[in-house]
Parts: sequence; C-alpha cells; structure tokens
Amino acid sequence: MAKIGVFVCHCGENIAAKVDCTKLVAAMEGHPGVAIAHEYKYFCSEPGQESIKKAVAEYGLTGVIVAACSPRMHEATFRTACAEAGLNPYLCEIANIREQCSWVHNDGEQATRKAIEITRSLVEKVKRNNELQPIEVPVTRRALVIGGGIAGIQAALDIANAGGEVVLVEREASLGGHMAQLSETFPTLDCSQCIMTPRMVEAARHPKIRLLTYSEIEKVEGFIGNFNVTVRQKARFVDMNLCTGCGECMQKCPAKKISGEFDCGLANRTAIYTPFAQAVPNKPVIDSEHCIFFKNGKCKACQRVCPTDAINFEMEDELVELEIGAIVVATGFQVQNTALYGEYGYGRYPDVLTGLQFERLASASGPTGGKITRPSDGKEPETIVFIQCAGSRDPSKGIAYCSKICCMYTAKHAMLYRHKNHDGNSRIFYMDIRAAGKGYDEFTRRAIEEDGAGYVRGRVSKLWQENGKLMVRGADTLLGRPVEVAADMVVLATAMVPQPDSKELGKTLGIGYDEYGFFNEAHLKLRPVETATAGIFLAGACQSPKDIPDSVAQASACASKVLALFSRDKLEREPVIAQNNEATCSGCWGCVLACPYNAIEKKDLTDRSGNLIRRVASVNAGLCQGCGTCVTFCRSNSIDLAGFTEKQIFAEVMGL
Amino acid sequence: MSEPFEPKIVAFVCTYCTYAGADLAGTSRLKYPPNVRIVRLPCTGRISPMFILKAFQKGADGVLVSGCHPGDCHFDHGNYHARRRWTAFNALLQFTGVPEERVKFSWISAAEGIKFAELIDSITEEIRTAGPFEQYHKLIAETGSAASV
Amino acid sequence: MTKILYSDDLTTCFSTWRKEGIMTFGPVQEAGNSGFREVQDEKELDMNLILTSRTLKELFFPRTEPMLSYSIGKQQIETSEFLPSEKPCIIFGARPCDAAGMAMDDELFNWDYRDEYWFRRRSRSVIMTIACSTSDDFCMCTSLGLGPDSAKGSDVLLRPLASGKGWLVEELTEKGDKALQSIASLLKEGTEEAAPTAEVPVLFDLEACTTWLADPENFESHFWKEISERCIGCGTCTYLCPTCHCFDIQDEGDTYEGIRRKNWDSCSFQLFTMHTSGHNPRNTQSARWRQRIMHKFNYFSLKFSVNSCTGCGRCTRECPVDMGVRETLQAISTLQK
Amino acid sequence: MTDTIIPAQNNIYRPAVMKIAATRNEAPGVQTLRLEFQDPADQEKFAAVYRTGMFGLYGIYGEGESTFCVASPETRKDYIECTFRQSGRVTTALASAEEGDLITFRGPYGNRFPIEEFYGKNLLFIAGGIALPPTRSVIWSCLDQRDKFGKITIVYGARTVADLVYKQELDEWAERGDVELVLTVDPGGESPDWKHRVGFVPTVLEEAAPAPGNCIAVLCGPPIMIKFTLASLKKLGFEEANVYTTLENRMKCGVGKCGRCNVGSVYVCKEGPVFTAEEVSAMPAADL
Amino acid sequence: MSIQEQYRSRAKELLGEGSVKMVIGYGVGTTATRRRPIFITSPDETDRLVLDASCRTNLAGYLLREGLLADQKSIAVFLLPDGVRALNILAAESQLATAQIVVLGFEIKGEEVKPLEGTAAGDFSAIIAERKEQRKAQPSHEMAVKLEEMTPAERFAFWEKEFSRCIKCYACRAACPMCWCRRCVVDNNQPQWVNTSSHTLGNLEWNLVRAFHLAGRCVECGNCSEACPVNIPLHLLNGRMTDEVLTAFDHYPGADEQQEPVLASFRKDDPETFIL
Repeated sequence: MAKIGVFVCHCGENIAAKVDCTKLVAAMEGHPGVAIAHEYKYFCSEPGQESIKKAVAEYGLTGVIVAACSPRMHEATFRTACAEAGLNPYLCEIANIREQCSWVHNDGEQATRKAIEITRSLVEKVKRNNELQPIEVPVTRRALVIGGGIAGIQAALDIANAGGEVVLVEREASLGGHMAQLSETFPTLDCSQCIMTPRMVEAARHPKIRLLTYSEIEKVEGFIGNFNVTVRQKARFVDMNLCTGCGECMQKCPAKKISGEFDCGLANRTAIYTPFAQAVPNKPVIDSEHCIFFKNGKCKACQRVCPTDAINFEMEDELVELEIGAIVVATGFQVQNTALYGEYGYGRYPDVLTGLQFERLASASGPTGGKITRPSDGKEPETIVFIQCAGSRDPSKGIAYCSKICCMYTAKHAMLYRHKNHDGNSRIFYMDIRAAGKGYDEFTRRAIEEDGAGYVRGRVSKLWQENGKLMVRGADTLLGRPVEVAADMVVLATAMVPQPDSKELGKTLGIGYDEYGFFNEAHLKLRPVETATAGIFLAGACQSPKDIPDSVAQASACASKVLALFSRDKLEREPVIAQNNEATCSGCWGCVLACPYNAIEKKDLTDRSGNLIRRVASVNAGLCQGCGTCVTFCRSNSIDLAGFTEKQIFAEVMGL
Repeated sequence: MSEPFEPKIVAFVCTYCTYAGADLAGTSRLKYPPNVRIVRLPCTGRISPMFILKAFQKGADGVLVSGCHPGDCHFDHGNYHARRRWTAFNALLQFTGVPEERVKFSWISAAEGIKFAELIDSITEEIRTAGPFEQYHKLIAETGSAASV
Repeated sequence: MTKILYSDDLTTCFSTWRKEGIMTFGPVQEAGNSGFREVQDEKELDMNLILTSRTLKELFFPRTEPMLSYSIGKQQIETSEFLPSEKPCIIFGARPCDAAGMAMDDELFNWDYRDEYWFRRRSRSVIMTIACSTSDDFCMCTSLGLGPDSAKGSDVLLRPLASGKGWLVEELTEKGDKALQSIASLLKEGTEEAAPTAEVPVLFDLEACTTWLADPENFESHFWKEISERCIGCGTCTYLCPTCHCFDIQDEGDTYEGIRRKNWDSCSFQLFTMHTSGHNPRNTQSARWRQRIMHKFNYFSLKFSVNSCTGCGRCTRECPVDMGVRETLQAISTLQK
Repeated sequence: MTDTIIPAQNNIYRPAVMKIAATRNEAPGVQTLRLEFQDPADQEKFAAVYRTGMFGLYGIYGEGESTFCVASPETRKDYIECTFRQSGRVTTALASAEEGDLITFRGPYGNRFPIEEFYGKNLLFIAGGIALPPTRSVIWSCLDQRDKFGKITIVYGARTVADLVYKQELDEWAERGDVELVLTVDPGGESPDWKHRVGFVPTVLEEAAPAPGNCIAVLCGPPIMIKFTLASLKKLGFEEANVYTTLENRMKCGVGKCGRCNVGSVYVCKEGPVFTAEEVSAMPAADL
Repeated sequence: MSIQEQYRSRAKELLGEGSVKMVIGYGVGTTATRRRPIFITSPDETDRLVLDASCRTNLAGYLLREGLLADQKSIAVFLLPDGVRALNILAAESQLATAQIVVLGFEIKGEEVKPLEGTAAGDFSAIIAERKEQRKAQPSHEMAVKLEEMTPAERFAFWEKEFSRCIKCYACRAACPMCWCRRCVVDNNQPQWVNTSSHTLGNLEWNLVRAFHLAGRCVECGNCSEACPVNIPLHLLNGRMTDEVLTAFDHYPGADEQQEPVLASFRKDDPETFIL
C-alpha cells in the first residue's frame, strides 16, 4: 500500500474558520495508505513548503495530497515543492477545500464532512497516480502578434529587437490602431501621431518583422512552440510590389462620399484609399463594397491612372500558412455603440460626439486640421458638455466595468478645448474622477484649476435641442439640485468594449473570454499576460480597458514572456496525454475521428519478419493536448489518459 | 425523529469551465448546499457514462455532469462529443427508469459562478424533494445476498 | 401398496412445510423464462414445464454468490463469511436429469477439499423429483444412461398418476423420508397406476463415444474444428448445464469494503484460461469446445467414475447456433462405426 | 431471504492474513515479499502442511487473488517468501504494497518435490528468468541439508543481467564452494562488467554437460525454454522420469473446483504443480 | 428454379470459379425449423445450403473470425438487409474491407424469401435507404410504448425484473456482429468498471453499457435477443438507442460504409434540450 502524506492548509482563517482541520487530519490519519497527515497555517508559504519537502523525505512518501485552495491556484507550487523533495510532481494532487468547500458553506460540520470526503477520494486517486515525465517539444522561434495598434507594435518591436522573428498581423489596411487616431495624449499632452508614427515605420522596416496588413486570422492549430496558423490576406486589389503610394488613384476615384472610418465618420474617403495620410504601409486598398467597378462592373478609373499598373481587380484573398512558436493577442477595443443611450441623442444630433470623434476634431491631422468646430454648422462651440461613464459602470445597460481611460481623456478634452478656444466653457458630468496613475491626478487638477473644466457630479438624465442649443439636464448631486446647461456640443465618454468578433477569435485561438468578450488572463494577479492556453499571451485593451502606458507595459511583458520561451531549444509540456494499449486496440479509428488535434495516428503492428498483423491507434505525444475525448469513445478501454487514468478516476469515485 | 434526508450528489466537471466556475462561486463567497462532491476532469470529453453508474453504485442520489458551453471548449470540441454521448446515454437512462432529476447535464462557464451556485441549490432541492434513490440503493444492498436457497 | 400425494393436497402440503420453517422451492415461469426459486405456495409453481429453462444447480451453486465480506482499515483487515444457514429446504418438482446433475457435482465439490457453500446447501435440501411423462425433441437422458424416472440425486421421486391428479411417492433417502414425515397425513395409500414415463429415444452410443474420446490420438483430430466451427463462444451451454460448475472468484466493492464473490464462469470463454503473460492453453474455440466435451465424458469420469452429462438437452435447446453435446456425440458415435 | 452469517471452521475460500515483513526489488517489474502470518494458528497450520513445491494464492482484498509458488523452502517455515512479476490486477496491487501492509494468503496447496527421493543423488537445477523462485525453494531445501546430496549444479539464465532475480543469493551460492553455479544471459543481454556466460540456457547447459547418472534435474522456465532444454537434457542422456518441472496454469480456487487449470484430466492445482517430464509428456500437448 | 436453388448454384459458381474461398450460409438444424450457420469451402457441398424463412440469424459476425480474411481472399455470405448494414459498419469501423466480401443478399417478407440484387455491400444502398425511411415511420414496439407511458419508477421496476434474470453468459455479446472488441470493457479489470457478477446491479450495468456501446451501431438484427437464454428484451434497449440517434442525429446505423460513428462525430447544432 501506498504511503501518502496529507497536508491540510488552514489558509489563515479562510479554511480553518469553517473546516475543522484537526478533525480532517485525524480522519486522514486513520485512512489506509495514509502515512502522515499534518496541518499548518499556510502550506504555500516557504516554511509550509519546506515542511512538505521534509515529510516527503522523512517518511518516504509515495504520494502527496495538499488539502488547500483550488488546484488552479497552487497545484504548480506544490508539485514543484514535491519535485524538489525528489517526489515525481505528478504524485501530488490538490484537494480543493477552500473555493469549493470552506468558502461556499456556512455549516462548519457539513463543510468538515465534505472536506474529509473530498480529501479521501483524492487520496484514493493519488494512490493510483503514476510517475510522469514532462514531454519535450521543439520551439519555433517565431511569434505571431495579432493587432497592429500600439500594444501589438510594442510587443513586435521588443521581440524583434531581441532577435526573435515576428509576424505582425493587422486587419486594417494600416498599422496604427486607435492610438493613431488620437490627438494629444494624457498626461503629457504629447502629440499621439508624433510618438506613434515612428514606431509604425520602425515596425514595418524591421528586418525581423513580417508585416501582414489587411489580414485576419483564419485558423490556429497546434500548441505552444508549435502552432500552425493560417492567415487570410484579404485582397487589396493593389499590387503592393508595384504600387509606389503616389496617391494618383485616390484623386481620381469617383466614389468619394464614403464615410471615413479613421475619422469616425467626420470626413469622407474614396473607395480606393489609405486610412490616413501617415498610413503604414502607405499604399491604398480598394474597398470592394463601395467601389463602383465592383458594384456596376464599370469604372476602373484608378487602373487607368495608375502609373505602375498596380491595380488588379482579379486579386483574391490569399491564405498564408505560418509556423509559429508563440502568439501575442493585441486586438484592442472598440468604442461602445452609443445607440444604447437614446437619451443622449447620439446620431440624432450631429453635435453629440463620442470621445473618439472629439479626438479627431482636436487632431492636427483630423478633418478640421485641429480646429474644434461643430459638425452641424462648422461654428466653434462656446460651451461643451462632457458626459462621463456613457455606458461604463452601468449594469442596467450591461456594462458593469469602468472603462478606465475616460476620466483622463475627458479632462484632456476639456483642456484641449480651452487651449484652442480660450473662452470656451466646459462642463463635465461625472460619477467619480478616477485619476490613479503617474501624473494623472495632477493632470485633472490642472484641467480644473488652470483650464476651467467645470466638473458637475451627477448623471445626465435628458438631452434635447432647443434654439440651436443642446440642452443638457442633469443633477448636481453635490449640491443636491438639478442642473440644466445649454451646450453647443456634447461629448460622450463612451465605454470601451471588446472588438465585436473577439469571441470568435477566442474560439479560433482556443482562449477564454469573459461575458463581454475581453480575453481571460491565466491569473489576474500572478499571470496577467498569459492565457490558460500555453504560448498565447495578451497585450492591451483586448484583455480589459487600458490606457497607453498600461498597454505598452503589458506588451513588453508579453514580449519578455515570448522571449523567455524562445530562449529555450525545447519546451517541457505537461505529460497529461493519451496512451494506447496496443494489445487491446481493435483499430476502429473512432478515437482518430474524435480527436480535436489530429493527434492519433494509425500504426502498423508487424511480426518479426515485417508482415502486417494489424493496425492500431498510436498517440502523437507532441500533438495530444490531453482532453481525453478519445478515452471516453474507446469502447474497449484501450486508450487512457495519463494523469486522469481510468484507474485513477475509478478510485476517486469509489473513494467518495 | 429521523435526520432530514441529505442527498449525495456527485458532479463530474471539466477543469477549464465548470470547475473554474465553481472556484469563482467560492471566490465570490456564494453559498450553496454542501451535498455536492466534485470530480475534476480535463474536459467533458473525458466524462464517461461509466462514471455516472459508479457514482450511483457509491450511493449517489444524483449526478451532475457539466462543462463548457458549446463553442467554448478549451479543447475545441470535446464538449460537442460529450453532448452526443449524453444525448444517447440520457435517453438510455430515462428508458430504463432512472428518473430525470437524478442525472443533470449543464453548461457552466468559468464566469458563471452564480449559475453554478444556483444550479447546485436547485438540483439539491429537487433531489431532496425526490428523496433517496431507493430503487438503486436496493440493487446495491442486494449484492450482499445470494439469490438462491 | 404405494403412497400417493394428490395435487389437491399440495396447498396444505406447502403450508405445512412452511409452518415448520422449511423453505419451499419449485419451478416457476416468468417472462417466458423458467427456473427454480423460493415459492410461498404451490400456486406459484408451473407444473406443466417439461424442463425449466434454467437448471436446478442455481439453488446450490448460485450464479453469483457472496463468499466473504471484507473491510480494510489502517493496518487491519476484517473478514466475515457468508455461509448458507442450516434452514431446511424442500425443492418440489425437479426433473430427474437436473437432480442427477446435483449428484454428479457433489463429487466435485466434496472432492478432497469440501466446498462449504455447496455442501451446506445440499445438506439442508430435499429434492423431490417428478418423473417425466413427456419429453421434447432435445431430451436425451436415455442416451446418457439415465431416464425419465431416474432416481439419481433425488431424495423423493414422484411419479405422475395416469389420472393426472397426483403422484406416486417414493422416498429414496433418509432426508427425503424426513421431509415426507411432516406431511405423512397427506400421503394416501392407493393403487392408482402411474402414467407411463416419457419415451426418450437413444440418440448415440455413449460407450462408443467415451472410447473414442479416451483415445489420445483423437485429441488433435480435425473433428473438433469441424464440429465447433460455428461456435460463437457464448457461455449459454455451460450456464444452462446442470453440471457445469466452473467459477470465478471476484472482489467487488469500493475502496474500503467489499465482497468476495463466487461467480459462474465458463470454459467457453477465451479469457477463462488466459495467463497474464498472454499465453492461453486453450486458445481456440475448438479447443474450448473439446475441453467441454472431454471434461464431461472423459476427465470427470476418470476422476469420479461418472460422466458429467445428464442428457437434459439444454445445451442444444438453447444454443444460438444450434450446437450442443447431442450433435457432437452423435457425430462421434457415427465416426466410431 | 438472506443467509445468516455463520463462521465455518474449514471454509476453503477464507484466506489467512499476512503482514509484509520485507519487500525486495529483484529485477524490473519483479518483486519479492517476505510474509508473516498474523494469527499463530495459521502459522501452525502452514508449518504442518507446507512442503517445497507447493503454491499459494496471494491476495489483496478488493483486487483478488493471484497464484504463485512459495519461494521459501520447507526448511524455513516461519515465514513465506514469494516472488512475482507485476502483470495483472493483483500483482500490480501487490507490487505497490509496502512493508507493514497486510495481504491475504490461501494455501499451501498442491503437491511437492519428493526431496527424500533425491537423497544421495546429484542435483541439477535449471531455471530461466522469473522461474527461479520455484527452483530456489528446492535449492534451499537441499542446501539446508547439504550433506544428504551429491554434487549440486545450478544453471540459471535470464534475458538480460537486470532480469536475473535473487542476485544476492546468486552471489552467496557462487561463494559457497559446494555448488556449481552457471549463470548466463541471452546474447545482447550482457552488461559491460558481466563475467559469466552469454547464450541461451539449452546451449549453456549442453556446454556444461552435467552427467546424467544418479542425477535429478529440476527444470523451471517459460514453456519455450522448457521445450528446448528438455531436448538438451535428453541429448545429455537424462531420462524424463528424472526431470522435474512445475506447471504454472491459471487458477482461481486452488483446490480443484473452478475448472481452469486442468491439462487433460490433470488438475494442476491438486495433482501438480510439480510433475516429472514424463508426466508432462503424457498430457495433451495442445492444452499446455 | 426456387430461390434456394438459385442461391445454391450461385454459391457453387463462386466456389467453382475460385472467386471466393468460402460461403457462409445456412444449413439444416437439429429440428425441422432450426437453421444453423454452415461454412462451405467446396462447390460439391453447396447443396447443404438452405434458404427459407427460418434463415434469420445475422451471419456478418463470422466474417471477423480471427485470421479468416487475413489472406485477402474473398468470402461470400448470406445476408439479410440488416446483415448488409452490419457489413457496412464493420467496414466503416475498419474491421474488414467490403471488397473481400461477396454478398448473397436476400430478404424475408412474411414467409416468403426474396432475392436481392447485387453482390457488393454498396449495391444495396437503395434498399437500405428505403429501410431508413421505414424505420423512421415504424411505430415503436408495443412494449416500448408501454414503457414510455410508465412512470420512471415503474420502468425501473420493469427493467430490474428483466435484468435480475441475466446470468452474465454474454451470449448477447457473442451473438452480436458489432461486439468485436479485442477486449470487451467488462473484461478490463483495471479498473473493473462493470461489475462482473450477475446480481441485478451488475446486470444493469452490463446491459446499459452494452446498449450504449451499440448506440448508432446496432442494426437491430435480433441476434442478441434470440441468443439470450433468459429472454431479456434486449431489442427494446437497442431499439430505443436507434430511435434516439435517428431522431437526434438523423443517423441510421450502417447506411453506408463511409458512415462516421455517431458518437465519434458531431454537429455544432446537435440538439441539446436536456442540458441546463
């Protein structure tokens, strides 16, 4: 019989307050196969881990159960401790008596009984655990960065500058993302384009970076160090090799009234276009949805004027296959659809803008050349009302989170407005001012004290047009009275939301996402840039609302994770993989069909003289991810899953 | 007076979604009845019908099988396979008279701590109302006697 | 002058026995399938069956039987035994072929080491056999040296009256005699005639067969493959045989406690003799069929001077592919001539 | 209708409980357990019955029982040693048992080596791989009364050096001086520091060429080795009647009831497991 | 010429010209109405073949006899349409190659035996498609309807009684052309998922597992119910599984030899009404 050590963690009071740990220890001590049972305040602490290691050596333990928090917290910690004590780490299992016991039950007695049963059944499981050896897989030293905004560019440059190869995929025609749209950035008020464009150029010219713009991720297979990624390069209808970026075609394009995405609808563009003047690459694409030729079969004006014959209407989407070792997801965010707030009149009143539109107005490269004027009549607004939390922090509208950047950019907007229009009035309706960050609070203070930003604490309840003015009614909750402001322009600090297709991308990548569609990190505090899928990392606002400094910091963190991965020739992978018993396999190939990873191959069994006896399934350890779907399909119980074998689970259930 | 009936419920869950959801219920300090024992598997694809039968043999009054929502499987499509198996096995169980309330299937994501807690609440209550799975318990008891002279 | 038990008195007869604390058993038909089980009164019995689908052996050698229960603690093992009580039993309405099978298996189970489970059940039971006045296409007791009124293995033999109203009663053993004493008042003296016994044709020459089987030359004869080519290796013939006695010992339970059981097993099964090394002495279905025939008509008689086939015919009657002892012995018998 | 539980004095299926006094890894997947009876009555019964050659059913409740020989000799009856290869459910469980654990034992069953008949004769022991344990029981029975026998030769071979079992005892025998020990491994199975023979047992045996006169051979090994070694023994002039071997058939009951182990009419559990080569020759070869 | 004669001469021809090495068919049995499987290897023996309305056993399972097809030579086999479906599944699950099998197809309508056109498994797709539609339209077995109307407790009691008779002879498995696992799950003792004892609990487990393993694979040939010596209505269990895969997944077992196993494949929009 085994010699199992059971270590019951109090987790301070977290467990001990509900579960009678001493009783649990006593119950385990009397269990067949348990050599020792100990309790301690924090087994995850250094002395706690040391005591486990000591016990492993002293009692010659053949298995360890740590009854503590969720294995998702500290399984790795305790397995490493066991390994350091010379016990194969896979002979250690975690009994979850915190998240799934002490924290969720009120009755101590029942919680204790449950803790005993949970621990006992895992003791039975661990008795059947086998020593497993990590699987070594080679690493392809090439990273895929999805998204060419500031986060993606930062990650790509950091990796490339350290010598790693990068494929940078951007779905728009140019790099830049949202940062390229901004005017000046808080809290330093440096010009966004001035700091962004050089980085875009650097990325495009970097010998280690392969840029795929106007491209999207089609398929991702494989696993850490060994992904096979298919990228769809959308047809640009402009030959990138021939085009010189002279812009002649855009001049001649007759389809001129297309609402420009880059300027958030504040200006128009042509059907053949570059998103903005500083685009990288600075070569146009044809928007086949609006192109007259694609609609009517006639026109080809661009083709006629192109000096290098770069226009090709026959062009088709191309699929690019990539071998990738690690993936950085930096797909950014979108601004929330303001239709959600009918009461704010967005769309109805042309002078109700989103924060991003205001950025374009304030931008020197924007449609007004940086002059803040009303879209309706081109007049300079005398009074602007800013409404914060337009969407954020409003569970009734489905967004409970704070978009994090709005407080800052609204303060910035008020400032920019005053800098450009010294007599302008700004009134800001807010819930709280959240200005935590280096120089942030000072920044908002400056807006109030130096630039006359008029903060009104309260929500806006109604907005209507009256005598050419936008009437804004809200409440000043500090003064406890209603406020009505006649404004010339209203700017909504709309919520930051995930990209509309983020969930699909999550499925393609096999990474988790939350209810909104922001991608899930492996651990909010301790593994904030990793995902639960090894080899895939998160940078920027695709994980949660972020400002530029945070996005850049996270991008660099991703780069360091990727580079750490690339610093090794081989990777060790969890040996939780399927294994086939060839003696009992009948070769029906149900497992082959069921496997999501094509990890099961057909293998010939031959006699000594090489004659085929029969064919059996054989698991490719490199490809298998350990889901166990094949095991359940296998009628003869031939395939089994290491770490979760039939014997282990049988014992676990029968030990309940 | 005898003790009130406390059902024994065994839950087979995937580690990526429902197990994480159950953890979330814990970190959110939600409360639910202590009748459920969770067996963690890598994926719903790994959950064999045999597990359910063995849970009953161990005296379970109810069994819950739960994993990621369709499309959310960490292993891409383990849960689609699982769903087919459950469809067939569930039909079989019902046909052989295992009452519907004894075996439940659900999708609970890592974000659905509340759903987990509420589900455990409701199935515990349902089984508490239905009472012990006497018919199965009788079969277990019979294994200790010989069907003969 | 002979004793007669009238059918009309059966009700009293059963109630008398049960009042005395005797468990009563008999042939019962359920869902188109019949076998022996405990009955409260005679109304549950089906007296029209030529032969039950399942055999009498189930009562002495149940298809699954708890032998021991164990519980495993830390540094201790507790074992307790399930052993049949000594409560007396009367089995009413067995057939001669089945009863004879019990006598044959007595040899085996009491050989040298006594199997307490079998022995206790046998010791406490009285088999009251009814001679057969009808038979079917598969009956072949006469070919095996037995007959529709053989007394072998029975404690009491009941011969149906020609009138169909009861049975002539012959006590054969002390146990049988004792069982009859408690219903002595119901046994009427009379001169009624017994119905003629069934006419069961002799299908093969048993001696010729056993001679052929005893010849080592024939062990590897092609005959075995040919006769058993269609055998699908199901255990039906062995499980429905009154004398087949092979069994398995299995532990069942959870981690902490469980039951060690004796379960029927069959020499027809491929895994029956398989070594863990993978080597299997009887690796083909024909070798397994040969084992079954050899065991019944050669090995068993070498050990116990009696064959272990009673000619009940169930193996042929129930075989899904129409095989059986009958076809094989008929074929051997033809070979010999 | 549940049967009441009445303890029987002589329930042949009720095992005795034994404690593991020591475990020893012999070779990859091969282990030896030294067992001691927990109940003195069981020990007494064992001591009264046990003779070299007999086997037992070793069990772990919940897993079942497995049959193998008693590898300790009749001259040392205060414990039982058994050696087994981990292969099935029971042996896997036994292999993971630790010193101090309790297991069960039924037996000893079967016949024995007629050691008295070997008095005064030369003895030749031949074993292959994991079949040394039954031979070892006879070897120690004889070595413990060394003066009653003539020359003793042991030929033992395994696939590889690692597969040799009882390595300590092999050294002990080699050093005794009153035993001729011939060790061999199959070609390719030798290690760099291997100082003994390389070759298959029958070949090595023929080279060693023990004299058949007044000699008893005890031969245990896998079926294929037995077949070829018997041929070699015949070539050397041994008569089948003077060659003893053991059969290792699958068993469940051990007492002649369950119907598994018979070869022809011979019940290995009751009439065996010890047979002369002559007796084995009389059995139907196809059933072996 | 009677159909029996036609098929005898067909068999004679096949064996005579050497295009098959064996014909698996039916021969006379112990009694007038019994038929037994026979294996004919010589053209001279073909008159032992019988073909009449008593020939109901599905012979497809014999094709998987160890080594039988190893020499790549062809074998002819008498098959009812369900037998051809079984053949399709065996091919779909890579247990044999249909190219090696010559089908002697026939069907039984009432007491009449009718020949079926075709020799290769694929030749019978039309009749199989027709059967699928029939199966869809076919009213459930009378007992199945009764069972569905019962309360779960009554259904449980019904099956408890039926399963209590099971003697674990595994004749159902041995007779089933789909039970060809090299090792049956019940014979895996590490771990012993299915209790091997024939107490009702063990019997319930065995019969549920078998029905589940046959879900989408059972061709409803009736071999198991026929073989069961204790008359357990196994066809009801298997029929229920067939109903389920047919309605939920539009899967008719053995429709063709490319058919994917229903439980190793999926559609994203598979129904899931019962999942919370």
